[in-house]
Amino acid sequence: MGPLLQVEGLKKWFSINDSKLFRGEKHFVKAVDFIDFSIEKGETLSLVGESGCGKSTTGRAVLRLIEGTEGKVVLDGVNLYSLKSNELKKLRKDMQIVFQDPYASLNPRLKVRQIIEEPMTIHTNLTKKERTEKVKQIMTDVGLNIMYLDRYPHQFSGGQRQRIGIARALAVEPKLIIMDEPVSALDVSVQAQVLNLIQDLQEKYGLTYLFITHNLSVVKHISDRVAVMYLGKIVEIGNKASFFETPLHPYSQALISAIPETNRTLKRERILLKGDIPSPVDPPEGCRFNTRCPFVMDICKILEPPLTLLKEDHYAACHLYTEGIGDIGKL
Amino acid sequence: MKNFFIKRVLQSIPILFGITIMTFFIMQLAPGNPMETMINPKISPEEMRRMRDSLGLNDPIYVQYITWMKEILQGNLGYTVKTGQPVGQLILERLPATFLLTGSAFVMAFVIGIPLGVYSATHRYKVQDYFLTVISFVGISIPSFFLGLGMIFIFALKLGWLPTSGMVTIGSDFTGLTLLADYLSHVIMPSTVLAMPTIAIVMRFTRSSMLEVLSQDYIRTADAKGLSKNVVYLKHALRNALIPVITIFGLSIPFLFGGAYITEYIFNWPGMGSLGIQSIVAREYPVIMALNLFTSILVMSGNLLADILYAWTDPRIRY
Amino acid sequence: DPVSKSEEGKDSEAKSGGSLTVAFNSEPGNLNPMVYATTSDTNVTHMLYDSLVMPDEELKMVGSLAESWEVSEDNKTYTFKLKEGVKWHDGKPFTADDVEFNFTALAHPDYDGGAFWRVESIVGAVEYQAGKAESVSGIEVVDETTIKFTTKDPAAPFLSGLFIGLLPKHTLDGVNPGEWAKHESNRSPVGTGPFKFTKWETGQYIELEKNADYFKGSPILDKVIVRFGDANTMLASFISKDVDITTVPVAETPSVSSLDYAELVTQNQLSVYYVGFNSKADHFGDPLVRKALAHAIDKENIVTSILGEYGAVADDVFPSSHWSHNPDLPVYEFDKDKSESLLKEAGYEKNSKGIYEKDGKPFIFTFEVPTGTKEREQSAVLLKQMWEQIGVTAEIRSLDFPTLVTKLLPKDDGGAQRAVTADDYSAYILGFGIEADPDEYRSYFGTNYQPPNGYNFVGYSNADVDVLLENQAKELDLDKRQEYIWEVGKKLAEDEIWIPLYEQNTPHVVNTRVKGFNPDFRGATFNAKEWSVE
Amino acid sequence: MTQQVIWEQETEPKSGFFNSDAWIRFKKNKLALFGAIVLSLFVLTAILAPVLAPYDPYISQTKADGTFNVHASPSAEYLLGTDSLGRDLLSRIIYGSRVSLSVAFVAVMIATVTGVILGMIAGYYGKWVDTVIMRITDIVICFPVLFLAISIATILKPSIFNVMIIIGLVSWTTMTRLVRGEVLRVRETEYIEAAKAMGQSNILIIVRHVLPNIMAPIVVQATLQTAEAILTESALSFLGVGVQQPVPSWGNMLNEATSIMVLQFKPWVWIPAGFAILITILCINFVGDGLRDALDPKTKND
Amino acid sequence: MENILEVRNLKTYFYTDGKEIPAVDGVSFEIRQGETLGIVGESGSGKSITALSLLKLIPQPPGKIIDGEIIFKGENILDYNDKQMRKLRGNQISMIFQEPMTSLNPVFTVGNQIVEVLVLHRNLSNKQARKKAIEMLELVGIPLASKRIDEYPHQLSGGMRQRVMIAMSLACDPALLIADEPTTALDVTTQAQILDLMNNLKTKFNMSTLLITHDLGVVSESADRVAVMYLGRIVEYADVDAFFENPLHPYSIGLLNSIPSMFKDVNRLDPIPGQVPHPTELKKGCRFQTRCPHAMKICVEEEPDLIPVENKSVRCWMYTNRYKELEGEEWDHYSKLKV
Ligand SMILES: Nc1ncnc2c1ncn2[C@@H]1O[C@H](COP(=O)(O)OP(=O)(O)OP(=O)(O)O)[C@@H](O)[C@H]1O
Ligand SMILES: Nc1ncnc2c1ncn2[C@@H]1O[C@H](COP(=O)(O)OP(=O)(O)OP(=O)(O)O)[C@@H](O)[C@H]1O
Ligand SMILES: [Mg+2]
Ligand SMILES: [Mg+2]
Repeated sequence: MGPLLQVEGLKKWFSINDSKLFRGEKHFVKAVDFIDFSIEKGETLSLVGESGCGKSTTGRAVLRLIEGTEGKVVLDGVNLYSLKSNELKKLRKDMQIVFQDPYASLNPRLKVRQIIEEPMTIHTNLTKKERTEKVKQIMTDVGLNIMYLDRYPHQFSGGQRQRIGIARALAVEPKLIIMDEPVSALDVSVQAQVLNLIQDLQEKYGLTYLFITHNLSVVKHISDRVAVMYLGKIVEIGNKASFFETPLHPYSQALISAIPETNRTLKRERILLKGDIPSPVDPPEGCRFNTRCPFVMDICKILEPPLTLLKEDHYAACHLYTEGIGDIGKL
Repeated sequence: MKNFFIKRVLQSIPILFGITIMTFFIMQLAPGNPMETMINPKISPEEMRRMRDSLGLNDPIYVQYITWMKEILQGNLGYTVKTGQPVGQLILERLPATFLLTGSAFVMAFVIGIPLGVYSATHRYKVQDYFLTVISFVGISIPSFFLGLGMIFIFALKLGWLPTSGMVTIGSDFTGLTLLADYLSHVIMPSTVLAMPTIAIVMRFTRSSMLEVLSQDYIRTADAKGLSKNVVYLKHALRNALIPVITIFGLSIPFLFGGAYITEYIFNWPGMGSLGIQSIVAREYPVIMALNLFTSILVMSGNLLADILYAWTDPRIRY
Repeated sequence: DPVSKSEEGKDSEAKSGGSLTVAFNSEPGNLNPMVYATTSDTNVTHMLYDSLVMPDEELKMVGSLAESWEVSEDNKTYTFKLKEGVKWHDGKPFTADDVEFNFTALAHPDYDGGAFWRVESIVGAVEYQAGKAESVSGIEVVDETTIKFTTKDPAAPFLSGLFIGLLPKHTLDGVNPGEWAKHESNRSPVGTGPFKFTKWETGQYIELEKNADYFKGSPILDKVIVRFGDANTMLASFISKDVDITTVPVAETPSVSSLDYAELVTQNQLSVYYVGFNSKADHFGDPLVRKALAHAIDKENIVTSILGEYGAVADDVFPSSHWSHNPDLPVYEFDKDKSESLLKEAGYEKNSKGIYEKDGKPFIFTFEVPTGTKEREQSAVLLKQMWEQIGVTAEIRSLDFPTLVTKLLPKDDGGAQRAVTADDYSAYILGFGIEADPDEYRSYFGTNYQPPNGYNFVGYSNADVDVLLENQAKELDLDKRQEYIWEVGKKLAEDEIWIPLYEQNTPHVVNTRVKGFNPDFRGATFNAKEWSVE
Repeated sequence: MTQQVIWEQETEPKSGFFNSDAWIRFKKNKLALFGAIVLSLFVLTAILAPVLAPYDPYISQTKADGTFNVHASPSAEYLLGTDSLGRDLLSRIIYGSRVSLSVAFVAVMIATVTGVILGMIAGYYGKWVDTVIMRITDIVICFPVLFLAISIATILKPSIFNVMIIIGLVSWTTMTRLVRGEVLRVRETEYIEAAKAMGQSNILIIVRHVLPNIMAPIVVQATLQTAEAILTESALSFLGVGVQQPVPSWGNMLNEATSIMVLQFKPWVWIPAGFAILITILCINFVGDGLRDALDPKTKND
Repeated sequence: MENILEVRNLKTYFYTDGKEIPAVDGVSFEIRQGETLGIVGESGSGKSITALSLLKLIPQPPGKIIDGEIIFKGENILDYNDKQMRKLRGNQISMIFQEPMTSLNPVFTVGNQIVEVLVLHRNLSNKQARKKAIEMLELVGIPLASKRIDEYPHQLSGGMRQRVMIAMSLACDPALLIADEPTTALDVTTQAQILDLMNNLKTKFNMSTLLITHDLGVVSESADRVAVMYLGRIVEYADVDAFFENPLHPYSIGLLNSIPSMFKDVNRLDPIPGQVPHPTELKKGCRFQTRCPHAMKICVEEEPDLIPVENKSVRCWMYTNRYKELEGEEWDHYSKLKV
């Protein structure tokens, strides 16, 4: 059996309406630009990158919540991009999403019961009673007191709301859950609670996660594999151990080194990147990272490096490792 | 910016078109035509028929519409049915008066409304704020015809401070400053009446916009810089607070023109509003349609102006 | 007596000059008397133009621009001798050519200003209008100061039809009468009248100055300003002394009566307000029913409550101060019992709700009330109450005048006029008046004048009345004509197809500094020449 | 499962309207509360009109001599005097509240329903549907309200019902724009995305998720439009195309007072109607303002 | 080293809905010349209110400084009038806020906003101020400063804006810089840049800094001393090295255990249970009692003082003699909370 999720050549360009009325030029935000990755069943793939690099867009395009411009998303053998909208609706049972903002992602006018029940009413034929039973069970699973069945979201704290969001995602027993920064908005102590929960649920239900975040410590803690995005491209993808031991892409190295650490015994050399992330409307030629890369070479400004398998289950897209150009010995 | 401008103008063409169609439609549905306001036993029905024919009133609607549009596109707004006056001229004669009235009302609305709104916002929870709030609601709540008549009664008849109606003192031969003073004394009451609800709305809007802005982070930044309250309010806050108020610019234009119908009527103001009322009563289609076209163009230019102002005050918007 | 005479003389001498502002409620559409003259137009044009003949206070025609005239034996030919030395405001002389020009134009095929009826009876007018003739053969210029009109048949209203302001040939010569409406002279007129046009500020006022060379003698005032605006506003302007003369709504008269510089002057309008019925509609075909409704009306009370001293009860459809009014007519007293017994006689029974019904149809009808005249609207409300008292329900439907017209003169789908049916309307309230000649009633009551051929929208048909109406139109002898018309009035009252309600006079308020303001049915400004100010 | 600890709130939040946050916030706004109370009184008056009115508002009162008792000044017999046709003004004010309030209410219902439906469609479906609806709205907005109202009034014969329709027809545009804007805002929220992600149908998304969340601005706007509707009705009455005699509405009663004579000599004719309008609109505005604050999620305390 | 700022028993309360919210409730600390004090704590613990109190920028109503002393350079600025305060703000004490996106006025160019402070406090002419502003922008590492000075905030990236904020706050050479979560809204790579910049500038200007953050990593790397706040109180106050070596308060320990570490592999995190209660909910006892694994009866009944333990100060009964006396009398409040 292949991977649970297989994404091939996914691309999402947003066209921006500008006022160049008579010029006929169209401009695009190349939010996601031709990416490939796959997730095995029961695995957690983390997608990291800086703000605006296209993580959320990837997540949404994978679920076809926004239509990808190009590409293929195969979930459990079915290409989502070949389905008609009603077929897709049926398949939504298998894939769910949890959002970053615990305040915005729950309809403030619905009770917790209704929120968690809703996917069931769409996808199952359970009776009202059965549904209520199930809601109670899920609430217990995510650590919510079943006494709160009839409360509204605003009567909960951020952490509890995030639990409700997770419970909603779980309600129809999906195969894949996309977690779009589920803990970024939470305080550290609550974040830890929710991370634990996410892990526990994965064990219990054998869930597969696409975990989107910008927090590398969280990535390190939770994922099996890690993909690093930069300006709409995946620049490095590999299993966690290998990735954190030897990050290959200079960008990944910079990212890791930039995390402030409480462990004061370890003094690290910090790689400070220059400047800011360029605009996705017109990204740099060649390697997209070349404007900020400490190791930039001439070739980087011309040729875009392909994502290459460099170690076992560890790919990177960087000319440093292209034979004859960089120094492969660095590995 | 230029492109934006051109685009907006082009966009308004279908709207204008729609306006002409809608006006025409309404006018066609209205029972009666100008001839019927002239019913007279001495004019035989046969003659009436002839007259209708010669005015094209017996043509199918779409033919009438096309004929009318053709003329409009050639810059000819037609002639009044009953009296044969050129509509374009009629409106042009009325235009300055309406501009004077709505213009002064417009200026009043913003010149009075904005400072009061700012004052109210910066005195939130204080007596002054509550007072202004109630006053502004009263301003919104008074029917304009009533306010108008009341003002005439008090300021013109009882106190004798202001002329009762009209735009100039008839038979006077003022020039220069005295003429200006004469205009002012005539315009002050009608424009106050016309502006009243808008003053109140601008004030309420400025107030809430100001309150919103005052809770923004950059105001805290300005405070943290050690700037005085006045600089914070009038430089940092007001400039931002005015941005949403600009939308009222655009919206208030049809409102003021609509209000002018009644205000002009009450104050015998020789503008387009009183012409409008007369024309509707007399079923003078060409006038009504031309008036409509005119106000619509004004309204749209007003909105365009508001957009431009928007871009001007808000550097985040660049078209 | 000599004292008062000398005083009068002193008055006019000493007070000569000055300017006066008179206000009306609407602005003239144009100042061409040949193009749809409305009251607001004639209020101004009366001061600018003269007509060939004009009515005197008793509505008899007397000469104006005509010095004198003779009627031939067969009552068909009128020879007018014109006044000499009359000049247009621009100095050009007025001649018989001007007269011919005006009346020929009215028959021009393209003319559509609504005054063709004035020349319709002239020989050749119809032919000329149809394009079958080069000129109107019945109009003949004899010499510079003599002109002759020939009618096909003796036509009683013909003379009064000549009461229309005359335009100068030299400004309009060569202009197709169909285009007159658009001609610029409408807004910068030249006439022969007592005042000359000086300026027109749209929406504000029209200014006239005196014509010192006026052939009937120079006016006293130097300047007359005509303003227009809403009645209340104009009243306010009067109070603030910006306006010298204005009409006041009846209800407003108390507000000026206390002013020491105000004087109320009444203008008789020769008009009667009435309720009309669609004789084809349910209930109203039966004269008994109409009479029953008439008996239910307390006209006296309406007049005292609404009009006070500016109104009078009317029992005749002809205005009481006009010679056509017959003082001896059937009168329907206010008598509710009589009403009810008449209804019963007509076959009506009171139903459980206290409303009369016949053949299962309750007596409920829609009462069309045009907006625009406050007193009329108020009367309608009172009428409704009065009819309710006898068990008849009128549902008031307010509508503006043009809309009411679409009901009275209905059109078919193609836009052509058609006959009135039972469904078009039931009853309405309106005012009607004599403008120049009672012949106007023919179109309202003649059987042949039912829509689409006339204004008999009540569908009245009475062979006797038809004959009488046709006869009076041909009768030039006033006494005989009066007899015919009195008979018409009597028949109409017997059938009560219209219920006359009241006559309403227009109050004007006049600043006491104004002397000589004396409006009558001919118009408020008819004697502007005599006005003066202190 | 590891320990999951939830901080237990001591009291269960009470449910029901009078315990809702919105009501608690609303209650605190004294002006709004005052407005709500006065309005309720007015509504009550309207409902109980037949009980409260001392006379039939349609009947001209007569004097002993049988003539109509017109323009009688206030007295023990006629508390607020009589009008130009001798009808009891107090009774007419009371009945007028029925007419004015129901005209305003129905008109606003029409405007609201139209506006909400169009705005929702435009905002939710976007694309050409949006373009078409919004262009039409733009067109209607270009017409000054009164002009449009008078024009339509000439098409439809004046009657209470048509006055409702007219006011409704000229005032839906604001609502449409508002609703569209709100829908666009809500459409972007994550809970709508979540609903889409779970495969919910468009209709149910609109009904369950969009509509309830834009109710607050709709309610506020509708409230404020009610005030406007009362004003528009009175303006139409002034121009003679509003509610027609003999039916009393505050608008046409005030219109009767638009006379120098009445202003000057008979204040009892205009003061009650004028104040009825003024106070109602004032109160509606107070309530609307209060609702705005009470329903605004931004002012929601956490 | 002398104390540039001493805060004694600062209490800032809010009054809303008739309730009293003790947002900052008796906070004391001091900052020495050239030193960085880090304040950490979860959301709602009163960090920002503490910072705003120092500049007397508490929105009033609903807030009010009801007690305490803020001694800046030897003077209690709580006695200052408005005018004196304005002279201080942006000049002696300046502030950087969390959101670089919203903290700059969108309708003025960044140059304009920097020039404004200089003109106000340094009496420079516009021209001189502009020159100085460009210098400042260069100093904070904005390339092409003379061009960027005329740009509007929205034309700059988040990191750039935060640099502008820093340039603006340093323009008048303040004695104390208050930075309220200056990097929280930024990406890690940008955060690293900004922290680096701040560290450099601090040494360069020998400036005292109050650094507010909820990221213990940031404190560890940038502060000299640290104060941990919980519900309006400082619960632990220590030198950074000592703190991270051996945190004492159960809350500090819990915080450190909640953070997934880059250098330790743990299978499960060990979070503090529950969440921060609302400040109005606690009437007596230790504020951390509801989440403390060591809570006892005394914790519920009486609130401990901030007491010196080793080289730190801690607000916890565990480190008192009374606790030792009471040992064994463990209270089961905590177990009650388990679901
Ligand atoms: N609907 C849209 N229209 C146009 N551009 C968009 C749209 N949605 C996202 N973008 C752009 O696409 C790019 C990627 O956005 P995305 O939300 O995927 O980033 P992200 O990695 O999730 O960032 P963050 O960490 O801030 O959530 C950004 O530049 C964003 O501005
Ligand atoms: N304007 C206000 N009105 C009422 N309470 C307020 C107000 N501002 C702050 N508070 C309360 O004061 C307490 C402390 O808030 P503060 O902003 O200092 O927290 P913080 O530690 O800065 O949190 P964060 O990390 O979220 O910025 C909070 O409980 C908050 O509810
Ligand atoms: Mg994202
Ligand atoms: Mg904070």
